[in-house]
This record gives sequence, structure tokens and C-alpha cells, in this order.
Amino acid sequence: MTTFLLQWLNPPWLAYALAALVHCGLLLALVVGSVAVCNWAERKIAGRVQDRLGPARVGGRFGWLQSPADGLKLLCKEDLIPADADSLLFRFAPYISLGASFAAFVAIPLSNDWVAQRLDAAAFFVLAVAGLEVFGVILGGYASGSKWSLFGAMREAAQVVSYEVPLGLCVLVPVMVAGTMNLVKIGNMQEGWFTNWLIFHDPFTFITFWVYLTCAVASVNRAPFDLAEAESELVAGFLTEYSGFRWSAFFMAEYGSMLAVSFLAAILFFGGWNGPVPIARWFGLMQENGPLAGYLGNLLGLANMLAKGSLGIVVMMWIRWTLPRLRIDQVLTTCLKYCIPLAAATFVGAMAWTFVARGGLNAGNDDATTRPGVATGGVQGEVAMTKSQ
Amino acid sequence: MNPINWHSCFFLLAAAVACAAALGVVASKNVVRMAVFLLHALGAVAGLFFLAGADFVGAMQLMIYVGGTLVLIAFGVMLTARRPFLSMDTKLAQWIAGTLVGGCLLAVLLRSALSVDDWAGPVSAAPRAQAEDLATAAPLGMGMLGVRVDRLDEPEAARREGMSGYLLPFEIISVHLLVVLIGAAYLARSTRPGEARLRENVEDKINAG
Amino acid sequence: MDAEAIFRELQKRHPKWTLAVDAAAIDPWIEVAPEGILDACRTLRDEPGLVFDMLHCISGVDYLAAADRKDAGSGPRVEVLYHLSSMIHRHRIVLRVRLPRWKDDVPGELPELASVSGVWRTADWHEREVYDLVGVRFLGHPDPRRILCPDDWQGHPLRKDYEVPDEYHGIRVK
Amino acid sequence: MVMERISAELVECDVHTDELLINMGPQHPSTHGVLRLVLRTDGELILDVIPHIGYLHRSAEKLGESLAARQWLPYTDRLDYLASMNMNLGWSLVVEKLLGLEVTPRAACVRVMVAELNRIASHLVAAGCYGLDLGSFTPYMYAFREREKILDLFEAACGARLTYSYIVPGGVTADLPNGWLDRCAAFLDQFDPTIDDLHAVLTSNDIFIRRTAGVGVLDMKTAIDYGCTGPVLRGSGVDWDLRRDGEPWYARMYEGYAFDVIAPVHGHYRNEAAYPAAPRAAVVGDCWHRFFVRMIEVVQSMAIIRQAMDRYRGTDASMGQPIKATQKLPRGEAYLETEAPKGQMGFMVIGNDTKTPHRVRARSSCFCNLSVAPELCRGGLVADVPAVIGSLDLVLGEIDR
Repeated sequence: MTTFLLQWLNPPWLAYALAALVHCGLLLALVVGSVAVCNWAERKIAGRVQDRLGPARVGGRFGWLQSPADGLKLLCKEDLIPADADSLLFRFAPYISLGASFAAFVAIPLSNDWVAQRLDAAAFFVLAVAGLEVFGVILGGYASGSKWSLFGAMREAAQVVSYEVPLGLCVLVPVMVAGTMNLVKIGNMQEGWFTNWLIFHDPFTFITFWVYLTCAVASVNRAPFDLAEAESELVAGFLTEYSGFRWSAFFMAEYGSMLAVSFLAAILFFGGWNGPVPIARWFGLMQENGPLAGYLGNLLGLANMLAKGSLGIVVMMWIRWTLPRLRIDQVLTTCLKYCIPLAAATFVGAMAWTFVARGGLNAGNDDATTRPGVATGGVQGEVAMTKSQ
Repeated sequence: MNPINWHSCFFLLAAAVACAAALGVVASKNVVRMAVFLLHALGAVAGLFFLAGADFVGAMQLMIYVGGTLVLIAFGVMLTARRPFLSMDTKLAQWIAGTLVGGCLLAVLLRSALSVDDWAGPVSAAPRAQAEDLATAAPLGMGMLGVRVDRLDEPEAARREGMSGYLLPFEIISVHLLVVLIGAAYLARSTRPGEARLRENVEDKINAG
Repeated sequence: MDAEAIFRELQKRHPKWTLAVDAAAIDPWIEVAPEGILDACRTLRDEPGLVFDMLHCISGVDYLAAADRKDAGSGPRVEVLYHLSSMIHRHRIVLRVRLPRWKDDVPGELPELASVSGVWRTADWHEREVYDLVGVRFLGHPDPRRILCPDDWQGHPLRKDYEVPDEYHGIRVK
Repeated sequence: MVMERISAELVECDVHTDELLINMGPQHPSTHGVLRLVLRTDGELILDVIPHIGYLHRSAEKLGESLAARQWLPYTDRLDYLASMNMNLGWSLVVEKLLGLEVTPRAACVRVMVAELNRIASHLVAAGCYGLDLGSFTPYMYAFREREKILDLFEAACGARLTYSYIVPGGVTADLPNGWLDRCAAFLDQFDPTIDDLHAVLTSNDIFIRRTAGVGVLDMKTAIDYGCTGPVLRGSGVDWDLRRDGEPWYARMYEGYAFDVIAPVHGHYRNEAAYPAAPRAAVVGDCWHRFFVRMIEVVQSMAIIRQAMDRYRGTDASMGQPIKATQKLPRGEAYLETEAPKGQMGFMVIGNDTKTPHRVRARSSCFCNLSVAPELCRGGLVADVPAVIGSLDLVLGEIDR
């Protein structure tokens, strides 16, 4: 992009700046756009689950203008700050949540080459940033100054912090099977038929996916774990005092992290941008057969990723509108007594499986490059791979 | 006009944020604001790590320091920040002593930083590019297993010599920390004898009351 | 067991306090003296032959106007009615207690009556309502506060001679 | 109750966390109207609950003393506004008891049908709102969709959808329009699968069971002691229903109808094979059983309505004459309790030979059911309070009168 712009614009820094802006714009557009679609989808799915239509009047028969209408309404709302609120922190909290939740998309690859920042420890980065989003919620809860929002914030903190542990363990299993934390490599590794997907790699990763789904729903604070804004007990938890754009910032953060978690699940377990059937290979949409083919391949990859991400979001919404809410102690016991042991067990199982699959103890002396791009066990493999780059 | 050196530009930005937040921690009165500024300082340092290409360490900083401090804030500061503890007004004497000690430490750091020769001149943007692929987490893992990561291209013997790997001490420390954590949790737990007894405690007090 | 049998049973235990019975009324009732209400209730509940385990309702009724005098218990008075029933024997009775409208006829002093909340827990809230609306003070009640009207409300609305205040904390009432 | 603080030593815990005094209500989404609960909690653990009522007190009883019996009927609609038919029935029966007025069999059949339909509607609201209290929005929609159909039936019968004033002392304001019976039969036939949906979404839902089974356990003795009635009493295993065991003046209306009284007597319901089984964790008298009793009572009410329709077809066309507003009330007292959806609703009228009663008294079932709430919530968690309050199915209009 920058080389292309350099031919036209004569002050080079303008070209660099413009290129950076275009990249950021594309990424943010995807995320904010998907948040708007999520808002509309949530109402439609809720309607369908409850045997009613959902929005059908705003903008045509399917109410697709509902999200912009909501956005406009929220923008026009009065900007209220409670009297005994800590105004600096109160104003600042939603943007921390928003920032943390959108920062995850820096490391998430949307297709083979379309990734904002090719981080080597991408999976770990997404986990770290996902943990940050709760900071905005806690700050919002505390700064609102009312007992109810403090209650909601404390519950949220306890829940998200405790669910980071099993979430980390669940992400560890596919990373260990793939041998690298670089999401692009993990995605490419699952190329080909859907049997290559990591979820079908061995029974342990299959179980890990389901534990991952539970922990993801819990760490993103969606029903049945949405204790923070449990409307029946805490009115609206930490969101009680928020209205207007700040409220919608919190909701964009929630939908953003829902999308991030779904993309992560897609890449780690469902082969990311590789479709169930290797069409890209059949039609030769590879990077090496020219830029246009590469571009089309990436586009197909993006379509796959969006399909899988939206599937994840639809499942989360579907769960929300059918299940009641758990109590705070039940949420924490599911984490401590069910998710963590299960995740640990599958981790050990997956480790044993990959250890045996790689020929057990004598894995060291076979050729290091049995599978391209995948670091094999044993020191020599590592060394060879690092030197060869 | 050589192309803008984005790297140092962002470096200065992150460093500025870190210093400003650190000053914020010292200067602010409200305990919770102090903690929030601390978080921003640590976040900016994580930004510096990412700029230096150490993604793993950057993510680790984000998760451990910022996440850990986050929990500290949520449960340590916010729950206890009742009226008496909320504002910490430092007196003038403490200010003077603080700036004195801080100044000396700053001077020592600056002197030692400037003494390193290749840090003195402006950093060129060049080395950034090819460091791209080396910045994987693999050397960290190998270092733990005892491989001399800095002498990778020498013969087999040189790679192993003088390093027994620090995986074992690493594990011992982590188990040690786990034991400490459980002990602390055990000591802090209330001797509340479980809900059942609590209930009849409340009962007979109320009936008697 | 009909009202007569219950009355005889009760009179056997507390001859001094069981005053009258009317089995012919639509709801047969027994009149009990105010002093003996607690013992009578305890007997009614614990007596194996009676076992009135369900206190349905305690209601206070204020009689003031001359027109009401023609019936048996004439004279201005406040009556407290206890509707009891037994799930085991499936019989019903109404206890009636007559109290003077004001204690020793000093207007403003509420009549007093022993509280039966010790016998049936449900009496707790019902007695608070009778105190709040009709103005009968229940002695020995664990929590003698008003239940429906605001705590600082003046007067007892269901009294026949009750005057609605013009305004309450600046809010026009009449 | 004077607010004496329970000192921390009582709770004997070293880590001294000061007690939090939280106001739940009066405007709170899960308190079913204007009920204010002051929760004294230690963290999430509830030490005590102090209910404050009276926010909806309209002194209906005082108004009763200056209105004729027929004119006070609309006030009974607004006591329990979710089951107005049963309130009208209670007041009409007690006035007829005072007057000694008999009602024609055709009017009695209409009364049974309409009262049972209103019971189904009230239980649907209870189930829907209970799902809402526990966080799932969908059963609320299913329940209210069916309730709308019942309200359409009422609209056809008496023109109103919420406060009907349809059952009057002396009979019913108007006979059912022709074609109403077929619409009612059609509604009942398509209503069965919806109950299975509600069972699937709530009763046998694992999370719902975890939130309600074993929570807020009310044993039989405390229930009777606090004067709890209706599904709350039956949920604690007391086999007591006024439609079968009530005073003859009321119970004869239900004579000849075959229906079961739903109560987990010694932990087992009569022919429980037909309904989803009780979960292992459920204890007789907990929130789950109170909810389950209401769900199964709906099935019994449907059976009663079907029998009433057949009997209605067999009666002759005489509907009897509602009383005039100038009807003189003889001297005397009459008290009668009827089985309203939420519990036993008692009415008392004291006549003094004029057209306005000397005293009108409404004994509310939710009033006594609510008085047991502090007993159930003590020792539970904050999240259990809406579960317990929801299971008691309160309507503040009836409590505050």
C-alpha cells in the first residue's frame, strides 16, 4: 500500500500516514460494522426464539436500519453523570473497555495474508488483551458511585478474572498441538479438508472446544453468566448510571469481544480461513499464481472467517435467549470445579496424544522437517527450524 | 528527506505516556486514580516491549502486570477505599525527600544509559526490518532448556557448554508461589464456620433480641 | 364441632372470659373478654378437640353512629374479629372482642389488647394493620409499627370520625 | 422492628466486613410492583430482609363504607389486577351470602369457566415473570402470548381485558355471546403444547433447577403458622384447596367437577407420571415446587373449564338478575374466602340496613405470603431474593389495598 501511494504523494510522510489510516480504517470498519450487524441480529434472533418478528418497521421489511436508528438514539441521549460519581474515571471507563476489546483484532488474522500485525505470540496477545476489557467495567462500576454498580463490578471482576485461567488452558491445547502461538501458522496448518481442522485432530481437542465455548461465554459476560448486568437483582449492574453514547461504548466493547472470541475459536479449532472443502487449492487461488488469484484466495478466506465468526455469535445469542442466569457462586463453582479440571485434563490428554503421535521417545532423531512450518519436538528440530529462516 | 522514522516516533510517544502516568501516580490524591495511572504506566511499558519486537514479553507484561494490578485495584483498592482512606495528601517534607531520592536515581540511570555507545546516536530504522522473523518465542523456550541461544551457529559442544538451563528453578519458584498463595488464602479466610452455623447464629440472636 | 360445642369447650377452660355465643348468625361467633384473648387463643390452638391452626384474618371494626345502636352490643365501641379455622377438624369460628373506642374514654388514647402474634405468626402483620388503620394498640407485639400508612401519618383512617388532613409534607391530600 | 444491629462477633468471622444496607425497591424490576425490601447483607450473604409495603395503599376499605355493594365491585378488580374475575367472584359471593341470594346454575357455570380462565392467565403471568426474574426472557413471551388469547375471550364476554367487573352479586352482567364456547374450546386445544414448551424452557431446565431447587424452603408448619395459602401452601405439601375443602357456600359451585388438588404430599404428586419428574435437588416447599404446583394447576383448570362448558350447554337459559345499586344490606356480618390464583382471598361485609355496608374487609393472600419472605431469604444470597419473591407470586395491589 505505502509503495503504491509513494508514487503519487510527494511528501513521503503523508503517504505513510495515509497508508496507516487506510489499514486502521479497514480494520475498525470491519469491527464496528459487525457490531452494528450483531445488534440487529440479536433482536432478530431474540424475536425468532420468542416466536415473534423482531424489528420489522425501521428501513424496509427486515428492519435492517434498526442498528443505525439505535445508534442515533443513543447519540442524542442526554449525557448524564451521577452527582457523587468520580467524573474523570466515569468518563474514561467505557473507552478503556472499547480500546481493550478492539485491540484484540490487531493480532487476529482474517485470512492468510490479511492480518494487521503478524505477531508471533498472537494467541497469547489476544488472551492478555481480553483480560483488560474487564478493567473498564470495574472502573465504570466503581466510578458510578452507587452500591448496586459496585456490586455488579465486583461480580464481573471475580467472574472474568477467574475464567481467564481455564480460557488460557483451553487456548493452550491447540497451540501445543500446532506447536506455535502464531495464529497465521495455526490457520495455515489446518489447510485442506475439514478433517485437518484441529477440532477433529484428537478427542481431547474436541472436548477442549466445548470447554473453551463455556469459558468464552463466561469471560465475555454473556448469559447464562451475565452476572454483571443481572437486571433482576442489580437493576443493570455497572451499567445502571450509564446512558447515551457511553452505554453504547460498553455494548460495542461487549459485541467486539464476542466477535474476537468467536474468531479465535474459528482459527484455533475450525481451521480459520480454510473452508471445509479446499476450493482455494482446486482453483489455484494461491499467492504464487499472481496477485489477483492471491487476492481472491484471501477474499474467500475472509468469507470463511466471517461465516464462522458469525456462527459463533449466533450460538451465543441463541444461548442467551433460552437459558436463565446462574447465581454468582454457581458461576464460580462451574469455573473452579468443572472448567479448570476439565481443561487441565484435556491439556494433559492432548500432550500425551501429540507425544505418542510424534513417535514417542525417539522423535528426536527423525528428520526435523517432517511437516513444514510445524516445530517438531526435541531440541534439534527447534534449532534447525530457527536457523533455516 | 529520509522516510519518517515511525519507530522512534512511537517510542517517544509510549515513553512520554509512561512517564506522564508515573507522575500521575505520584501526584494524584485519590487512591483509585493513583492505581489507574499505575495501570496506564505499566500499559505504556508493554507498548515499549511490543515496539522492541518482543511480542511474547509484551503480552506477558500486559497479562501479568496490568492484569495483576487490575485485580489488586478491583479487590484491594476499590473495596477498601472508604471515606477515611480515599485521599492521601502527602506533606511537603515527604515531597522534598521524595524528589531528592527520585532525582538521584534518575541521574544514575541516565548516566548509565548514555554510557552505552550505540544508544547514543539516533537509531536508524534499518535494523527493524530483518529482525522481524527472529522475534519468535522459540529462543525463550530453548534458553530454558539449556541451549546457548546467543551461540546458535557454533558447533554442538559450544551450544551446550556452561548452561544447565533454568527450567527447574523456574518450576520450583512457581510451585513455591502457589504454596504461598494457598497459605495466604487460608489465613485470610474468615473462621466463619460455614453457612449452616451462621444461620442458627443469626436465628438465636434475633429470637433472643 | 359447631359453635355451641366450641363455646362449651372454651367456657369449661375459661369461664370468666367467654361471655356470649351466637350460633344462629351467618358466621357463628363467640365473644371473649379483652383480658382473656391470649389464653383463649392458646387453648383454641392447642386443645386436641379444637386445633384451630389457621388464623385467617384479624379485622377491626369501629362502631360510632347512633344508628348502629339497635343491635345487641350497643354503644360506641371498637370490635376486633378473629376468623379462625381448623384444617384437621374442618370447622370455623369467629372470635369477637369488644373494646372501648378510646382507652378510659380519653380521646386520643388507643384501646389496648394483648397480641396473639405469639400464638400464630400471621397475627404479627394483621395486628400491625389493625393498629395502623383502626387504632388498637397490641401489647407484646414484636414490631408495633404502621404497615400501610407512612410511619408519621396522623390518625387512623378507618375510624368513623376520621378527618383527612389537608396536606401531608406539603402534598395536598384533600 | 427496631433496627438493633447484630454485632459482627455474632457472625464470628475475623475478616470484619461491615454490613451493607441495600434498598431493593420500591421501583425495582424484580419486585413485581412497588415493594421495597431493605436487605442487610454481609457481602453477598443476606442477614435480614425487612419488607416495606404501603406504596400502593388506596384505602379501598374506607371507600367501601361510602359505596353500595354493586358500586364497590370495580374496586375489587383493582385489588389483584391479574385475576380480577376471582376478586369479583369473592365479593359477589360474600354479598350473596349476606343477602342469602341464590344464583342460577347457568350463571354458576359461567362463573366457574371465567374464574378458571383467569386462574390460567394469572399462573401464566407468574410463570413468565418468574422466568424473567431468573434471567431468561423467552418464557415470558410464550406465557404472555397465550394470556393475550385468554384476554380476547374475556373481551368477547364482557368487553374488558384487565378489570372486568363481570361477576356481580346476583349472577353475571351478561350471558356469554354465542360462538364463545367454540372459541374457548379452540383455545384450550391449542394451549396444551405451549405448556410443554414452558416445561421444556423452565421446569426441567438445569440452570432453572439449580437456581430454584432447595432455595427458600418453607416447611409445612411455618407455612400454616404464617397463614400462607394457595400454591405457596400447597408447594409445602399441605393438601388444602378451598375449591374442594372450602365453605359450602363457595365449594358447592365446584361440586361435581373432577379435578385434583396439586400438592407434593410427602414428596409425591397425585398421578405424577403425567408431568415432568421433580429433580433430585428439589425439597418439598422450595421455590421449584411452588412454581411446579402453579404449572400443574393450569392443567387442572383446563379440565374444569371443559367440564363447565359441557354443563353450561345442559342448563336452561335463565341467568338471574344482578342486584340493584339501591339493594339494602341486612344487618349482620358475612365473611367468605375463595381460592384465588395467588391464595385464599377473603372478603367480609358488615351490613347495617342501608345500601352502603358498615365495614368492608379484604383479606389478601399475598399479604400473608409476603410476611414469610424474610424467613425464607435469611441466610441466602442476594441473587436468591428475586428467586424467592418471584416464587411467592406477589401482587402489590392486593397487599396494599
